[in-house]
Amino acid sequence: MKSAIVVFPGTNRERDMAIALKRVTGKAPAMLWHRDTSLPDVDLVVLPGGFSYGDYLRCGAMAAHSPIMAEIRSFAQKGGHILGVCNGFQILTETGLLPGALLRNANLRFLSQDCHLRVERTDTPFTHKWEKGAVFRTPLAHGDGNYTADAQTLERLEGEGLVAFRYAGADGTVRAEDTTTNPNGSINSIAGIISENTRICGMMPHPEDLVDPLMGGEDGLPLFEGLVEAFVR
Amino acid sequence: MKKTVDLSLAQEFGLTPEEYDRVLKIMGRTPSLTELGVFSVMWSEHCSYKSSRKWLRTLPTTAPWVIHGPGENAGVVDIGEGYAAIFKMESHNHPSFIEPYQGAATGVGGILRDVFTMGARPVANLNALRFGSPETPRTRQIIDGVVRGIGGYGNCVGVPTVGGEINFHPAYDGNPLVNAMTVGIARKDRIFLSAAAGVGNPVVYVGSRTGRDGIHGATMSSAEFDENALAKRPTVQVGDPFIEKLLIEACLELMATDAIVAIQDMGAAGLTSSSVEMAGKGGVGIELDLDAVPQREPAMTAYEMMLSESQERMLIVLRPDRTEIARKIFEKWELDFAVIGHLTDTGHIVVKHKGAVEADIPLDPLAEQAPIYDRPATTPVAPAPLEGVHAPLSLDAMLLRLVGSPDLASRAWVWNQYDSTVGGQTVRRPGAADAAIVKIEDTTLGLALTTDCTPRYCRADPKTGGAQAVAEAWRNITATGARPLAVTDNLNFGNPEKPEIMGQFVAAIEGMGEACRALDFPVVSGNVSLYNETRQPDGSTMSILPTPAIGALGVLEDVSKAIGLGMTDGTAVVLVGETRGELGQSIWLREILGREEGPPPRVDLAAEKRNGDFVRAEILNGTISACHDLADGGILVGVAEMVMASRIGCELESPDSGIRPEAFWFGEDQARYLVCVSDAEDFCARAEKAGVPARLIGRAGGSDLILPSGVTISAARLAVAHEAFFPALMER
Amino acid sequence: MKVRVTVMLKEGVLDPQGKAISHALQTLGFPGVNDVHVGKIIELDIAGTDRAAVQKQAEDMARDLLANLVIEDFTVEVLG
Amino acid sequence: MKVRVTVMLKEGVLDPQGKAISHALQTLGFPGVNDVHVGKIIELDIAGTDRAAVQKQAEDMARDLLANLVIEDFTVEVLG
Ligand SMILES: Nc1ncnc2c1ncn2[C@@H]1O[C@H](COP(=O)(O)OP(=O)(O)O)[C@@H](O)[C@H]1O
Ligand SMILES: [Mg+2]
Repeated sequence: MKSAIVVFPGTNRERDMAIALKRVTGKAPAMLWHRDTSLPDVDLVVLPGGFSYGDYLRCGAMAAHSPIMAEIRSFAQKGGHILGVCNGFQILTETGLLPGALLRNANLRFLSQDCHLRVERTDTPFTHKWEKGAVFRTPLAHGDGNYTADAQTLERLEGEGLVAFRYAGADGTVRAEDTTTNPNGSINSIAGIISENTRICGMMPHPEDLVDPLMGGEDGLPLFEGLVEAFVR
Repeated sequence: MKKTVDLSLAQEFGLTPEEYDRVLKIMGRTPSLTELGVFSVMWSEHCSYKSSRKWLRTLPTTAPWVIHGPGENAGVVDIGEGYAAIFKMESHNHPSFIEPYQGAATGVGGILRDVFTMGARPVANLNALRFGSPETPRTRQIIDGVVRGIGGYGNCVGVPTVGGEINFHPAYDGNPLVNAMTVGIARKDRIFLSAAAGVGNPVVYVGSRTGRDGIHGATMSSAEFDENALAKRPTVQVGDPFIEKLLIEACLELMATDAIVAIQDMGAAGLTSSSVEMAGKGGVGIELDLDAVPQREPAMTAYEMMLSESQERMLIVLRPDRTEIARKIFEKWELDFAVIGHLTDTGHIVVKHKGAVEADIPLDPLAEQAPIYDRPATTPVAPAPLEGVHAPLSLDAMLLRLVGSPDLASRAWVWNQYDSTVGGQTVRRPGAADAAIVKIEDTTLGLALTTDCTPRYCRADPKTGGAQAVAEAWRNITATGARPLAVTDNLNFGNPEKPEIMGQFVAAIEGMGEACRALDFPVVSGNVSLYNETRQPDGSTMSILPTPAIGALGVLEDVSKAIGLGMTDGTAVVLVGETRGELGQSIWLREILGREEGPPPRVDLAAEKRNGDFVRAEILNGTISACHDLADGGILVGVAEMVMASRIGCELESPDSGIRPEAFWFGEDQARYLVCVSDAEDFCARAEKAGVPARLIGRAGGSDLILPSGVTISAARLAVAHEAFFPALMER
Repeated sequence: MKVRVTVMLKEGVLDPQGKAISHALQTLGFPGVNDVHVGKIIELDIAGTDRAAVQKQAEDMARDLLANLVIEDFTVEVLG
Repeated sequence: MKVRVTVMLKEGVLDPQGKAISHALQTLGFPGVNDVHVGKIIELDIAGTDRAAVQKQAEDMARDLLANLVIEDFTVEVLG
């Protein structure tokens, strides 16, 4: 799998992501600059976490207008695979590549803790290493992760099975009203979604920060291993 | 503002009549307003260390692994494999009282700059916080703002906040303490210093523009607080962590070239202290053209620019033929870059603005004739022995009360607002071990990091308290398996012009120095914050508890050997170290009996070293699976913390120690650890051989803490008591 | 010309900040406060003299960047 | 009565948001934009019929909670 990571001014989890990608591919991903106007030949583009442009105005709003996003849009149109994590997810919604928006966490505080995700769909390049309904642990770290969408969009997401991950208890129960299992207040406990063609995935938590037993576990690894398998070529 | 320079203006600026006299002698004339400003900030307590320097010099600062001790922007130690760790702690106490969010945020920003200015990529932040009584609404506001501010800045710049400490005491009601620590990593042959060199070399300004922020911040932070403090609000600085993040990346990119001769952050007293210190240290002169300074506000005067404390700025002396390379890097990161002067051979700082010379000061006398005071100090009175102590409640009731008390309750509410995993190198997050563990990318090395101080001990007996703070930091690092290397400190005290406060200061340093020497644990950087007092409405002043906060760093050659503090199932729990049952100044005494009395626990540095070296060796040999050092709350609280961290229970044995139960279980004797081992007999035999007291006290297993009496408390129940305090206080 | 763009959350979008302020006002002893909404104001100086053109330009900026129309509405006032 | 409280940073206080937005607008192809300032708007419904009393109450709220007077100024408009 050939991968690339986009760095915006204020991005700060590009190194974490590079470590995770290198771990499964054996090679360092290409690092792209927000002002680049072309993409290298890659299978996967990752928009990593951080505070692009300080997250001033709205998280991801200014990064969504970076020169490189025009390239990423056409990469998406050509069926390219894109993973947006945390700030990357916010950027994907701001560009309209994924629907909905991310509001301030319901408790109005930055949250940095482990959470559990239930895998809702397993026929995608991002999730096929898990069993449907599997639950895994992953860190999250964000101030604006409260996913929302209008009723129509929500209906479509749920109806077409575009919810990839939901916040859950360790036992897999999903309770949207309960902050111990749905920490940021996301609607329907939505933690990650995918595009209709299943090639664009956005999620708030950070599986890339849990890919090494030294750091407390490898629970996030299946996502990256799954991607590599999807691209054997 | 009044513009005539005279004694009364000098006094307004914080200079004494004698100091102003000295200014007149050095200048041979009445100084200009800008010159007076330069003298007043350079001679402020904050920049000149005039009350503390004599005593700071007594601290041990060398060891074979120390690369740079005090005197640089931060301390530098060799951690092996060609790497150096660079670290320092700094206070932002007064700003955090006035505007908690921005005060704390800019505190984090400032200490980050001190570290990356030396060439290090920051890899961890910690903080040491002291707040007033939790009951007052103002305390809650301050906690809320400080925690948001530390998170707001650290999370955005992408440096994980991995540790810290928090205490509450009414003595901090009008004067909270916010001490922030940053640790960075550099190749040890790529360290950047601040001494300027090369007459004619360009002096370059990078980062954010200069506004009228925090003018006279340095002199304000050295002034006692009174009820007018809130009127001084316009001096508050606002931080921009986004710009800081760009500045880190741009500086590190520039540091990978050979363009830099010297570099220094603009901290307190901004352009003044950075230019004066860089030129002074290099023994050269410096000429600044303020017209070239990037400015945020119109019509700024020379005085305002020289004293502004606008954040996120750096001063760099470049090789002249590398100026364009440097400019390109800062343009890429969209930061301001301006050549604002050059080095000269005059030995003077000359400041020009709009064609006029606004300041022309000889640097040597400015530094060499800076006031140094040997202030009168009274020896602290030894506390009376503790008497008349009895336990009013059952052991389990006292334990539940203690684990939920403000100083011992879970801090998860706080650290869950700090990004502790960004960077992907955090091996032990807050709460998982006695020191945080951060791996050094691309190596097997790990750093162990902690901050410690027990102010109630320091008030009762400053010397013992100073030693205890160092010993506890050393013990916390040891408990993870790491080798303690060096210390940074943040000495927070009251008004040094009062002999009893100066006495606390002198005694605390004496204790720290003894401990550092005995433990081979030199001080490589630090910060002093004095005048931490609040004038009360009735005219009296209230001083904070003497708080010499210690930040410490240790190293693990193989980070995979680091252990945490959670109980490991099926192991024997062994107590290492001697227990006499010292309840003086204990948390138990304060929380259960409402008394703050007696002497603090004795600090036996030889025992500390012996016990710690033994425990560390055992950890590295793989015979210890979990370890927790004993401090606040003593043995029973220590056991409960291990149980809560793992949700694995422990069945305790009856001590048969000849010590009263409350003293045995809650005494705060030093130099002790609880360890989980698979073979207690073997372990205790090895301990005995090493001259280290060790005894089996229980077995880990199940999910309940079982007291010797048979009373059972589930891990879950302990956790509920432990975790309630902060949410109940802050989310009401 | 000076322009003020006001951005508010759309009707029906959860406004946790508004809720928190409303709660805090109650506990501070300000009863009788209802329906708190929090929004953003962005004041800009736009080069130009033609009011309508400036208005149009500000609306474009709001649509493109200043507001997220999925969750927010905006209004533009040219202050002159 | 409907009340609008507008909170802006004081003159001279660094406005990181405004700076970043102004910068973004330039690169987005909106030249000629200067001096961007970002503030907060809080709309409330306050029980009462006496305009002056409501105004006064809103000012108290702004001072106590809505604005941080250390770095911010506020204005209150009673919209009726
Ligand atoms: N309490 C202390 N112990 C040891 N060194 C100290 C102490 N206080 C200050 N220093 C050292 O003095 C120097 C100046 O410190 P400081 O004025 O805080 O630096 P900065 O200009 O970066 O703010 C630094 O090298 C610092 O490490
Ligand atoms: Mg410095």
